[in-house]
Amino acid sequence: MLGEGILKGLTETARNFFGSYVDDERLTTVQYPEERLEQIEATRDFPFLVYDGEDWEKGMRCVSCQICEKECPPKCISIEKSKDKKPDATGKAQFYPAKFDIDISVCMSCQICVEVCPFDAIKMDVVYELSTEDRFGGLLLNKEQLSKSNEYYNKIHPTEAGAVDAALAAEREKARQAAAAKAAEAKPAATAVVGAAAVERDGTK
Amino acid sequence: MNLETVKQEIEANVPGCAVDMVLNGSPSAQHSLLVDAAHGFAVAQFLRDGAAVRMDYCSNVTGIDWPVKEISTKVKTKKMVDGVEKDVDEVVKTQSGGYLEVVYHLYSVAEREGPVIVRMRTEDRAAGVHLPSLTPLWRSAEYQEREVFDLYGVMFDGHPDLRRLLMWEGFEDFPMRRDYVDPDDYEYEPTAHDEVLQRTREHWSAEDCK
Amino acid sequence: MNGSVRMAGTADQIFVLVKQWLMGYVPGALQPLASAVLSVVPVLLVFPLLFAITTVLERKGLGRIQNRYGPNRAGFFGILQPMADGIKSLTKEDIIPRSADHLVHLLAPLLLVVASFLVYAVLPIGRNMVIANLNAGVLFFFAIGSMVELAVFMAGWSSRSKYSLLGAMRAIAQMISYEMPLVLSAVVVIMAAGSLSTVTIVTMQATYTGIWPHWYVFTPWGLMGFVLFMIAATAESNRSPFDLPEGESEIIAGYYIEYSGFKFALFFLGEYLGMFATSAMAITLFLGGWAAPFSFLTWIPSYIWFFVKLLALIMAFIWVRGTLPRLRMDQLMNFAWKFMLPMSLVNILCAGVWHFMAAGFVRWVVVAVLVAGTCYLLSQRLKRGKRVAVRTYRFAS
Amino acid sequence: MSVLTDTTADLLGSGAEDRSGGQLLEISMGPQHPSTHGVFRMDVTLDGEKVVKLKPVFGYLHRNHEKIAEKESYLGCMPYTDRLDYFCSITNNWAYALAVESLAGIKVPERAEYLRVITGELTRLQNHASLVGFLMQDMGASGTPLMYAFREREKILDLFEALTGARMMCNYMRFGGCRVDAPAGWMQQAQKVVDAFPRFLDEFERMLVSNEILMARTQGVGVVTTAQAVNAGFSGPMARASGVNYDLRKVDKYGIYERFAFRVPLGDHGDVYDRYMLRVLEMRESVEILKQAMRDIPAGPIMDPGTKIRGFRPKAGEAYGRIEAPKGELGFYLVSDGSGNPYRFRVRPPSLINLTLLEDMCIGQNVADIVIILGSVDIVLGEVDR
Repeated sequence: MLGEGILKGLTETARNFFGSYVDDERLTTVQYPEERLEQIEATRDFPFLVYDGEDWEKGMRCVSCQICEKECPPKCISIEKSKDKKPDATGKAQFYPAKFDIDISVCMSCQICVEVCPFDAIKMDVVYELSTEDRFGGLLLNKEQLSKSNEYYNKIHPTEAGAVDAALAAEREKARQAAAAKAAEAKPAATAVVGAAAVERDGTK
Repeated sequence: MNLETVKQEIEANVPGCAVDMVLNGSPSAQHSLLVDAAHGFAVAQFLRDGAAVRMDYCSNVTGIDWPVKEISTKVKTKKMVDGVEKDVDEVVKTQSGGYLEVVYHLYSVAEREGPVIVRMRTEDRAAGVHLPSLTPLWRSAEYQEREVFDLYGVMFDGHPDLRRLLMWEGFEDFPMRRDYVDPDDYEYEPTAHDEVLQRTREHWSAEDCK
Repeated sequence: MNGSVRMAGTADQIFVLVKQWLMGYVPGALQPLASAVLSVVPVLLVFPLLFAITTVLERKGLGRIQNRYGPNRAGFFGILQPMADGIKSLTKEDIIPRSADHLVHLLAPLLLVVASFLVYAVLPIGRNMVIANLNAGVLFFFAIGSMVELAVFMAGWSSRSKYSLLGAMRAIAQMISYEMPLVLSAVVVIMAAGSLSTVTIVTMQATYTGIWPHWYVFTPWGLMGFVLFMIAATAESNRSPFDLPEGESEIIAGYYIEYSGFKFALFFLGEYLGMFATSAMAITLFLGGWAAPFSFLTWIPSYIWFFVKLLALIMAFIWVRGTLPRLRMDQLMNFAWKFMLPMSLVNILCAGVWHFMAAGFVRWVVVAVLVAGTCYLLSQRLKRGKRVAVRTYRFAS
Repeated sequence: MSVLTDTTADLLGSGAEDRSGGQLLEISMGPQHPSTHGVFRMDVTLDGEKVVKLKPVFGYLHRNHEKIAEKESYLGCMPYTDRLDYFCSITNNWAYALAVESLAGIKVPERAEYLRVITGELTRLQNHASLVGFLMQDMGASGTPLMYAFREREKILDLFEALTGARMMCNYMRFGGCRVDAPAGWMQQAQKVVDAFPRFLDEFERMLVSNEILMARTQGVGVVTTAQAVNAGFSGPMARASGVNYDLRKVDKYGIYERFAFRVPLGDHGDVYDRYMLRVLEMRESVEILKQAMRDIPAGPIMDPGTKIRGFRPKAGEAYGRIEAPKGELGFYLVSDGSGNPYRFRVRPPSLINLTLLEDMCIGQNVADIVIILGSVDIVLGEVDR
């Protein structure tokens, strides 16, 4: 009979019309500024730099090795390596980035910088309300804007950050032991002091 | 089906054609057949219609640019130096490339065979860039050959509608060639660095870059 | 009891009484003019307001059909959305293509709105509530209604755009084709009522047997006539699934592609007014106009019944729009000439048979069989011509 | 009257004549047109509403992807493949990873293969669902089926986000495996989505499959015969709707597809209705594959330990890797000269090649049919223009 399929369709739309009032499965829209979706842990958008401790300049993990700059497919990272060395979070003298800019209008959130970073210094952020009125400067993030604490990293990606922290702690412990052994060989008296300092620094993290 | 048998079949059925095996050194071991341009169409026709092969499906058509490349190899030769035979390293310079290559990936839907990879090379990269078009045999080559013409500048003789596909009418260069030079129309990029920054500076005045 | 009846009667006639009371203050010489103004101005206010409400209803209804919210930001539940839209369309730039025929380009939306408003003159909105009780009311309605085609063609032609031209061509072909079944399906009612006056037609339906009303839709030919009339009305008002002249996925917006700003809003208004008018005509002809559906509900004022029925039909339009894909031009024409036209002619015959047979069960059966049989045969023919069928599929071994 | 005749001459433009000696109407559909699925243009010549000539114009989204890739490392090419067919980034990743693996002879661990199948088939589900919705949209169904499709797609995109971190630009696969393993609870979540999916398909079928208007609009429109389809290089659902029994999951058996029991539906008419129905049927088969894959997935590593992601330099040579992407045969042809970036990087775009017969399909049809024929081809301009 002509019109049978049309009637079937009409019942289906009617079912959806009423269903949208009672069934959450059918009405999936979220009223954005008031309601927000729960943060999915794996979410990524733009990179940020992790620092340990309180001071972002002192605790920055980045040692300016420039691997991410080289590997970044759209070349949105721009790093200038420092001339001098400064002690990092563990107290070891390291180079640091004199300039570290990421142009997030160019960045395509591919996460390759995170994958290639050997120092766990660059990670993916989850902020998404980034609109700005300044088309160029507003989307060009400098070192200070990019720096976020390790606590923040632990908050947004707990599982991943936990693993990173454990690995880093193990590595530092190893380094400390090696240093201690070395120190014990050279100057047995100084061991206690170095060890205490290391513990203190780890505690601030 | 073995590529060697395909080669023999072609040689038996298309008189006068020169078919070479091009071996592939990578683990994929997808070897290919290099066919001379003059007999390209006949070989392709045989590959499509020949009872033994029946490659009815032309999956992929690609161009590759091989500019002239000088390869310097050190060859150890024995030479008579002062009457004594000695091993001497000698640098031998050979030229390779200097042509455009078109690669066809053929499959057989009926026999579920493939791929048979057919390559054809142009004489050079300037004037002798003519190759026979296989579009009359496989319609699927129509847009892909247009694309190869557009990006590499290979002229396909016998193509029904050889126009640019992706670039606009009136565009002059062939962008996929290795020696293509980007036009000087860089826009200001905030994080311009290295070479990009250099070119941006050259293109724009200092105030624009500010 | 008597008091409540009088109360209900007063509520029913409240607008008529107010008008009479106001007219008492108007000097005799100005009486005709004042009467016209007092009748016309409410119509000019109420129906654009209904248009505003309908746009929200439509967007929210479509939204819910499509499992989303629809507009809910402007005002409480989005009821101020039409205001926002109105302000937006007023403040937008009014673009006239350089090569367009400026005068015709300007006149087209005006003509459309004027023509759409004119037809309300003969629509009885409630008991004794009609602007002009013409003897040939139905005829007037269809005659003025076809002015819409002129407006659409003016718009399409004057824009000097190819898409507009295609849209206008489609619109003309469609509207002329569907005007015939529209008028022919109304003829059965005129035959039954013996009058072309809309007021008489409604009054004849506003009687009851027991609690049941005498609406024409409750006869076999009336039901078929109603269905045909509604299909034709959908096509006349360019609503889905007959919205080919607009066809936003094919010819973008058809004849009003080159309109912007308030002229575009006028087209929108005209289109919706046309939809209301044809729906109101369907109500008048088949659904008893302002008459209550049951005799015990007559205490509810007549104009409320009219608007309830109108809203119900509008809802149906929205529902259909949310469900059906669009027809193609040739299919649309086929449907008009091969199904709608013969069906409405046969329907006239059936109505004739009905009048010549004695009232009773036999008459019902005979006419119902006639109508349903023709409908079935015609639809089979329509289907066979296209070889349309649900298919089954094989799987590769 | 002169005004009118002027306008006519101006509008009609071309010198070509129709049957009755009048002029033909030339019309440019696109690049900004609601139904060209992107910035695609067709120069159409019409005789009334009948199409007499149609020339597609490409390149509005051209960015020379292949040239960009020649300057990138093998790893750096991966995120760019997401942007080819931005509806199915995971299958694009897969095809590229497959080509690189074939080029360098890399083995993929078991669990990674299963993850690839699961994400790949989820991609197919969401692509086909939205395509069928778009087809209805092109037919003027005011977006209702499209919204239902998007409602389901949303759930699958949420899964992608939980797994890969991104909804559309997943950048999930690496040569030698996958980037990350499924987090805790992901499989259960995915299982729920897959189990609920047939309900959506039923709803779809009830609503549209027997709809008379839909059948009248699509049956017998845009017919392609089997021979034409093979010759024109059709692949994927387009080819199978014309009765070509060629599904790369069965033919090449790439990955681990031979382990799953699934059927390949075939069409007999090769018209728009068949293409539409084939996608609906393929979604049902994909659900079957997904159920089997989720049941059988083993534990284990997800990356081949021997593969170096950074500084990857395959031996000189070439490889062509192809997979059954939702839109058809997606192939990557890579030529390596032994350096860190591909010497030649070629994408075989199924969308573009499936458009080869667009003119043949459209000639003699109506303007309204162009839109649904184009819709049934399932193009994404990111891939067509590259």
